[in-house]
Amino acid sequence: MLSPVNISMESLNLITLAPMLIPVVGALLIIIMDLFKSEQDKSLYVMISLLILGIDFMALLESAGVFAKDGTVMGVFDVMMIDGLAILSQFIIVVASMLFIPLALSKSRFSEYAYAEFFALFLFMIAGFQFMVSTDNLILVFVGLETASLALYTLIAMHNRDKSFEAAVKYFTMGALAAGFYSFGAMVFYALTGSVEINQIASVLSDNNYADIGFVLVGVVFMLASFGFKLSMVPFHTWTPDVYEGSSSALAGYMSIVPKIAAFVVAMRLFEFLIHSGVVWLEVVLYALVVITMTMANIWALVQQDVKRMLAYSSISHAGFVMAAILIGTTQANSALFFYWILFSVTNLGSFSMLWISRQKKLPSGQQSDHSFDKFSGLAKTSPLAASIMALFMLSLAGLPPFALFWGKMYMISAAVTGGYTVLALIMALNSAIAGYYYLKLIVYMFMKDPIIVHNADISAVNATNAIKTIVGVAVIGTIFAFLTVNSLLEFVTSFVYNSGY
Amino acid sequence: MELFLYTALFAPLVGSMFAALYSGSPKNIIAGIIPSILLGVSLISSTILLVLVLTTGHTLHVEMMTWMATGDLYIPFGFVVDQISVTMMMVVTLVSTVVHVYAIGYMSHDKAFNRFFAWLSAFVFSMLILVMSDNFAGLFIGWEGVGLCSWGLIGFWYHKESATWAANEAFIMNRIADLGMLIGIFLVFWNTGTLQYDGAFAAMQNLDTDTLTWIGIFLFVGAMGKSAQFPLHTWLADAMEGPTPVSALIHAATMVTAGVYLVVRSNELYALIPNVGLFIASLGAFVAIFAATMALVNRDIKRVIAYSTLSQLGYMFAAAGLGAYWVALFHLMAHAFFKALLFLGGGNVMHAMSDELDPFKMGGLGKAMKGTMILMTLASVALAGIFPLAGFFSKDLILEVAFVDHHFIIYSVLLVTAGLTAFYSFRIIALIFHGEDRHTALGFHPHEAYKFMLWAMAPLAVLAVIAGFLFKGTYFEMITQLLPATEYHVHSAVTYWIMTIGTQAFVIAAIYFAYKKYMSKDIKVPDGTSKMENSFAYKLLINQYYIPYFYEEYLVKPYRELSTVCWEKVDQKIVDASVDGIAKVFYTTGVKTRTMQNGNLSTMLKWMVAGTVALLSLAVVFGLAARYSGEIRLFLSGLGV
Amino acid sequence: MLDHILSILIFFPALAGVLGFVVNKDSIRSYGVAVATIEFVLALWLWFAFDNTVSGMQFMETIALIPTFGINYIVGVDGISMFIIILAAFFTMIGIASLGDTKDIKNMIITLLFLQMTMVGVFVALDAIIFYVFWELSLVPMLYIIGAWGGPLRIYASVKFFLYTFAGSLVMLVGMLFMAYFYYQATGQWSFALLDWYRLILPETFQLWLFVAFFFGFAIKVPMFPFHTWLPYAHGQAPTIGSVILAAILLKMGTYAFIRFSLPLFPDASVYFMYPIAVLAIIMIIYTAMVAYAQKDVKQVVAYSSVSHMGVIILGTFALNVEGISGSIFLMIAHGVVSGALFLLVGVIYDRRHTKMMDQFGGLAHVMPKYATIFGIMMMASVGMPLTINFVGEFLSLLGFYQQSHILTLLAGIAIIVGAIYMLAAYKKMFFGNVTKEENKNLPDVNKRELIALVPLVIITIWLGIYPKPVLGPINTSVESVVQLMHEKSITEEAKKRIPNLLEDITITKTSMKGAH
Amino acid sequence: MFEAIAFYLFAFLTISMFYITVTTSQALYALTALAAGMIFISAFFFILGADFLGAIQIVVYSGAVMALYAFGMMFFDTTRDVKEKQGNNAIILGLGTMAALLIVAIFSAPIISDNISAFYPMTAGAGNTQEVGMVLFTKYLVPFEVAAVMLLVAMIAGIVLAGKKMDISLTLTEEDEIRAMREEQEKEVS
Amino acid sequence: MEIGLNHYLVLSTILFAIGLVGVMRRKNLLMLFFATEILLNSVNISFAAISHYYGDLTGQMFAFFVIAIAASEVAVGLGLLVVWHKRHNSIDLDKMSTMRG
Repeated sequence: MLSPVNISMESLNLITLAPMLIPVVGALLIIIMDLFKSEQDKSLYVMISLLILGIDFMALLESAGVFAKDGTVMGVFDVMMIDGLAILSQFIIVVASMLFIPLALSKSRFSEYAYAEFFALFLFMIAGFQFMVSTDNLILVFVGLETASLALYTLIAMHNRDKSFEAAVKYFTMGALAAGFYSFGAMVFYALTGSVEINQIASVLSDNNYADIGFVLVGVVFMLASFGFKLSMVPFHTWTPDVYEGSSSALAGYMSIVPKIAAFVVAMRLFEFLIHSGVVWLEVVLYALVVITMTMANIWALVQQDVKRMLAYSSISHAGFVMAAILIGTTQANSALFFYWILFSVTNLGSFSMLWISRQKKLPSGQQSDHSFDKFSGLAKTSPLAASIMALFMLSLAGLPPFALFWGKMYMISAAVTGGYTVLALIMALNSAIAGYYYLKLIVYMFMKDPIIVHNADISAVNATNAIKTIVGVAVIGTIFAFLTVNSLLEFVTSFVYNSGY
Repeated sequence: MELFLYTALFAPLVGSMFAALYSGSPKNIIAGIIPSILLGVSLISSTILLVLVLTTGHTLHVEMMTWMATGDLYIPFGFVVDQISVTMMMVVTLVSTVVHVYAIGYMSHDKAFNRFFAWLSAFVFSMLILVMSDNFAGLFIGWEGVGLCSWGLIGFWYHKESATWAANEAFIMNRIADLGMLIGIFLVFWNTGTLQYDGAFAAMQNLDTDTLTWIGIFLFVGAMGKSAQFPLHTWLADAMEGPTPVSALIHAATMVTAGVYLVVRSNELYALIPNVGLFIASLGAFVAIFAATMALVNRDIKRVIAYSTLSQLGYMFAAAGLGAYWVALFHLMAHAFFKALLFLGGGNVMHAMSDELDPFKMGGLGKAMKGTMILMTLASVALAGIFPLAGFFSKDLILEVAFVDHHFIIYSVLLVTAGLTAFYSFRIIALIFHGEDRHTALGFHPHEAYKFMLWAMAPLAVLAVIAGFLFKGTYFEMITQLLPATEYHVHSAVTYWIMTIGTQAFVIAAIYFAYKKYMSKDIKVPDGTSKMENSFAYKLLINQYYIPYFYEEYLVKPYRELSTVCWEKVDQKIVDASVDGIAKVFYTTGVKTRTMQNGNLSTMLKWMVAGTVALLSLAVVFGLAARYSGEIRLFLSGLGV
Repeated sequence: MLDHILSILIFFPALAGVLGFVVNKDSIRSYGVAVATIEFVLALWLWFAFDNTVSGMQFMETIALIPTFGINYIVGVDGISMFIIILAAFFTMIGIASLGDTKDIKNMIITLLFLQMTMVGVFVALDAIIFYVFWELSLVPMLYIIGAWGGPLRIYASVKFFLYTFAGSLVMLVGMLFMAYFYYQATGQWSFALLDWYRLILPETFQLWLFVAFFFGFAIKVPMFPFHTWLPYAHGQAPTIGSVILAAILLKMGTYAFIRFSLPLFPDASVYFMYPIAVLAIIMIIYTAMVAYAQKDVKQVVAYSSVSHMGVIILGTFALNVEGISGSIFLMIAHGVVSGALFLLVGVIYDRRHTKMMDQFGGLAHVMPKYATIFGIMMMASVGMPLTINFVGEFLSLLGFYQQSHILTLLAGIAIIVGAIYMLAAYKKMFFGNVTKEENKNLPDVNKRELIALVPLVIITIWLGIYPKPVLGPINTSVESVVQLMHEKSITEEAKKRIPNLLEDITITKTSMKGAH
Repeated sequence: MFEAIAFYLFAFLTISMFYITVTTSQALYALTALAAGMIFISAFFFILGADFLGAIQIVVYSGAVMALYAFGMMFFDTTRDVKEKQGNNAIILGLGTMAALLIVAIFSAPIISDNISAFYPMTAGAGNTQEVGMVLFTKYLVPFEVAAVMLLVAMIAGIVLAGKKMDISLTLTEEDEIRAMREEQEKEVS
Repeated sequence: MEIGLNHYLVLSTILFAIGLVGVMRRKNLLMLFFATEILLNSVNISFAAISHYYGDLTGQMFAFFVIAIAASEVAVGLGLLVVWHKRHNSIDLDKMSTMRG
């Protein structure tokens, strides 16, 4: 017979659940509000979401405090795990969400923002990501991942035009396949170790001395494939440009940051111990994946005619760049990952916001797509400020000092150098040079060409509101003055990563 | 005394700058007169210095300021007035003054009168720097400075293609030699630690012969360029494109002798390396006869005189190479006087003939231009070396030197050259001033030059006559305080007399022959039909041994073509194309492989599965290899791997 | 104020540039000139306050930036960098002053002011990352200047310029990070401070690799053969002001960096690579001179001549002795002045005729005598006429390298021949002969505005050619300390032999020389 | 023995059902085969003693999911013959078999299970459902709740996407038209 | 003949491969979704088997959640298909390639 279970509330450590529960509650609140009075203005929901995320942020600060005091905390039957990685990534998730959600306050009206459900799903998605990163249980990872993904597919589709449906369907289908891969991978690990907790998996595997290396590798392959999909590693990346193009710029920008950091954290938890245990195969394969992803994505970005697609490929390349951190696996590299991603968020927030600001509902004649390069031709003449800001973000993405992303690049390459991956460091550096070309292409269009397309209105203002401008302003300041924050950021990130044992 | 030194040195500079102020404005006679006066001042100062050096034997050494100082290198602007430099200063200032005054008349109709004087005075300044500097670097300043001024003056009539071409040729050829000079200077510095003459020569006594030989060779290469020695001689004849006063001053009296000056100045070095000296002497002798032969047939007065200059420079080098530095310097001085005179006379003729230079088109000019005729004849006699004019004392001395030192080949070459010299000199004198009047038929109306121009030439004429017997003794006494005082005396008096009289007879015979041949009534303007003109020897000589042709065909053209190849083929097609190629590879890869993203969901899914399968196969290979590692190792060992 | 003069020098123009957005378009030129003049005066003040006898860094400032990772804002100036800073300020000033009717002049001037910030920054930075920041940042204004105001191929040229240099410097960045890592390994602390790195003695193999990494960044910037092909495009397409700044200052970053980084950090590698680099330098000198001779566009002639002269600078740098390095630094300044002036001169004729093809000219000396004169002076300076600024540098560079290799110096010396060939040929084509083209018959001579820019350059060219001491003195003092440092740091026999030990020398020749000063 | 027979029988059945699902061109067949395959899978669950799971499988899959699909089929009108343009089948089959073979090559080896310990062991005597409930509501309480959220998300998503409101796309409508539309609506309301 | 864990694993693999084939082969989105169900189901067999052989309940838990996930995916997937079908009257994925490159 089963013995009754006695559980004390203290041992549950419910605080570990707080940050995730807040957005869930918030989402429910929004749904309930919608029940009472529907068709309310989007600004209401944006503000409520912001407030909820603010509370979430406070809760995160709380758990950060706990972590700083006690180190890694397990909670709720050891399913929840609050360590440095979880906190850092949640910070990124929540702050990025806070910065992206005001983009909903666009001048033009778009379908998705007419739904209260949009904001609810948005918050659910955040909760899903938060669950995903703050556990080492593969089941919860899976469930969190799917919660977030399903919400995300819907958010994409809610943009409500053909391209966004197409994007959502593509994303969804491939996501389903990736989910299959994930479960298969998890099954293999479970078969090997009898556990679905990464800690346990690691310890059992090392007790076995990796005797069943073949099994391990099959599991790794499926995990790689599934996270490769999430992180858009070549050749699992094919959804990225289409989905970015299909969804609204605001959401595309969001997608380039938040889902990936969540996936990075899981990938880090999962692959790091394997690399450290000397699974040479993984090292080699990751090396190849990283290099191929960086390089090929850059090469494809070269030939794009649409800025958003170009940025999509560029984000693939950046992801490959950051994936190198997992390959290198030192504390510096893992810190560099977060460090890089924070700075990347700031810059990408800016560049996608700029695209969002210039989003027209009806394309003028001659313009092939929402954000074709032609559209920005001669922008410096019509609205120099917008052009300068856009150029700033492009330069930052290209890794030009002293703008934000340079510091991330530098630290990451340094991590590669320190970790003994000299050739990788060189490849990373040269890839930045290739990338320079397509970022420059936009600058060339804006500053060095004459306008090609006749716009009815100033394209830098068609969709601009003060809220969006504020966000852009934040991104601009963040990008330019990043060097002032680099030190504290670095200290903060490193201490969190180091104290989590990575 | 330093005041005189600085006055002598800087007066021409002031004059140059004064004239330069007017260079933008139309002709102003002041721009000619002031520089001439200032040069006179310089001449007087030089004379005072000469007197000082002569009477007291003291030399003057001043250091004006630091030029370059870094590391172990220390180069000041230092000037020295010793026996050698004061001689040169005298020659330079004297001839310059004369030429300046002469040029006021000669250039009076030229639009760019003012500019001319700016350049001319600048040249004098550079030349003075060259001869007065107390170190190699300062010498090099002057060396390049005179090159620059020579460029500006040869190309003075820059609208003429030939003039600018000649200017560039002169500059570039000199540059080739300057490289040698520069290397020589580097060698001196790194081996002796200094570039000051005194310090460097003192240190050279302790160096090994090989090093010294290299130094000697490289410095001499520099001298070869400036003094237009074979094979860098072609520029000198082409340089005659410049105004005649320029030819007189630069390409006869002063600049071209800078090479001789360098060798004389470095006598302590060359004394240590007699082999190089011998080479210099041989080259000098060769150039002497080589140039003289070309002068025999040339149909351009100025070019004939230019070749004669070249030939005389050969004499000087022969003397210097044989260690008779004072003799070389003496000939340099004497030569300056009569050659400048000759040139200026040539200038008068040119003026009279409206810039016509072919002596065959002249004839009988003596009637109209008595003064010029007398002066030029005097100069030619001096050049031919007839007693008691200057040429006799200086040139015959060189023959003696060669004889006494038992270099009989050199001696005979020089002797033959002496005959040739006389011949070609009087060939042109005869053609120009004597014989039938051929010019009237061609529409020329010659007239004598301005009086003051003739008077300006007078001092040179006087010196050409007296410089030899009057100064030789004094000069010897003075200069040998610094240079090796080698007396060259033929052992027996009989031999001496036989030699002297023999030479004189030979020369006079040559003159007679020239007169006889070129005063005849049958002289016509050659039209390329006569038998002589078709002979091989004539063609060889008139084409300057085909050397300019060779340079043009085998150096200039290939360089030009190679340059074009370098640019169009190498730079654009290889270097740049490979850079662009790298970029293009990336771009085309992008264009070709972007079809992977064909927008079809099925393809995307296939890519995902394909990626997984690829990874799987890698995993399986690795996994199986790990599982059966023992067996594999066994198998491989069985294979003997 | 003197304590912060370097920061002021760096950021004053940038701040002024930002404020410049407010200034009315019609008065922006005056504003620009005023700002640049103030900056120039500040730079002169720096010179005035500079202590010539001190060989180390002066006016150092340190502000912690990223202490955890060893990156700090450290700036300082010594004899090597000071004059280039002054030159940068000077050229910005006369560049802005000589700007004619340019479209979007406001953008141009603001861009120039930003460019000035980066230029000054590069030369005063004493922290590798700060150096890198300014180094890279300098690309952006230049990109804009070429790309927005350039000729028909401007976009190609500007992008090529940007990407080429960018690629090179990223390799250099990897090298820097490596260097910092070695420092970390040796001391347990991260540091990118150059003065810290100077103290680090690296094993030879590491030196070789790092040298190569740095080399890519520097060599492309210089630009050394075979990385030079961006330069003709950049110059060919850039507006006059762009070419002037590019040639006068930006190229010097590469050679300066060699002296600041490569030599003192990797003395053994410098010795090891001395011959290969010298060979490259010689190819640069002769080959590009030949290419210059084949050009039809006068600006390209000047552009290639720049490459050729940079070859001499490189050669002097790798002489690894005081004479050569001092010479190469002096030649940097000299080449800056002369090539800057030549580009300005080309701009003068381009403004009038809107062509740079030499066959379109001919006989210009008749119609524009002043122009011809100034051009002639600058040409002769470029050719290396003694008593002009270039000669001093060239002479010292070649002299220095002669100690290392006779035959290579002989080959390099061909520079003075081939240099004369292309320059004289170009001059002849443009200025000599008769005026054949109708359009050229009534060209106005240089006007006052242009003279304001050109005459000071002529004066500098001759003044420093005759009396280089005020510049050469401080350079020499600083270079001596660099050479001594290299000698002491070197570990291989070969390097000890090649790099002179100045302390030893003092007893033998130095005293006598010093006495003569 | 019985177990082996059952295994092979159901394995054959499942494989053939799923094979039909992916190959047939009749959507109805495919659906039916899928449902059958699912039921056969639940048989494995029962064999393996996971009764609760088997029940869930039948209820959720063969019940709910299949009903949804059936509904979808009707909606999309895909009951009749579905024409699919087939590309290169060789690649597809190749990749499929490759994947299978590769994994099988590894999976055919026994797993070393020395160090494996059951963290949530089955308790003798307790029914499967009981055991599952015990673990589910202690250890897997959080995932369970998250799954609930997930289902809520799915529900909202389904409602939103299939809802009528999606028929009018604000994204594609010009601002002026939207304004006009809104005014009209307000008029209707009032 | 003992049926071991490996048997189940191999069976699961084969089913998974069939699912993969279906995913790659199907052009009709609805039927493509069928194939994704096969993928998830095949894994469930293994989970149950492992759970059985190790005497550990985690596998069943995992399978349970997989079923939940599969169910939610169906809901969202069908929702997406519905909107698409409304506009295009087709659920053929070949018609869905407006974005490419």
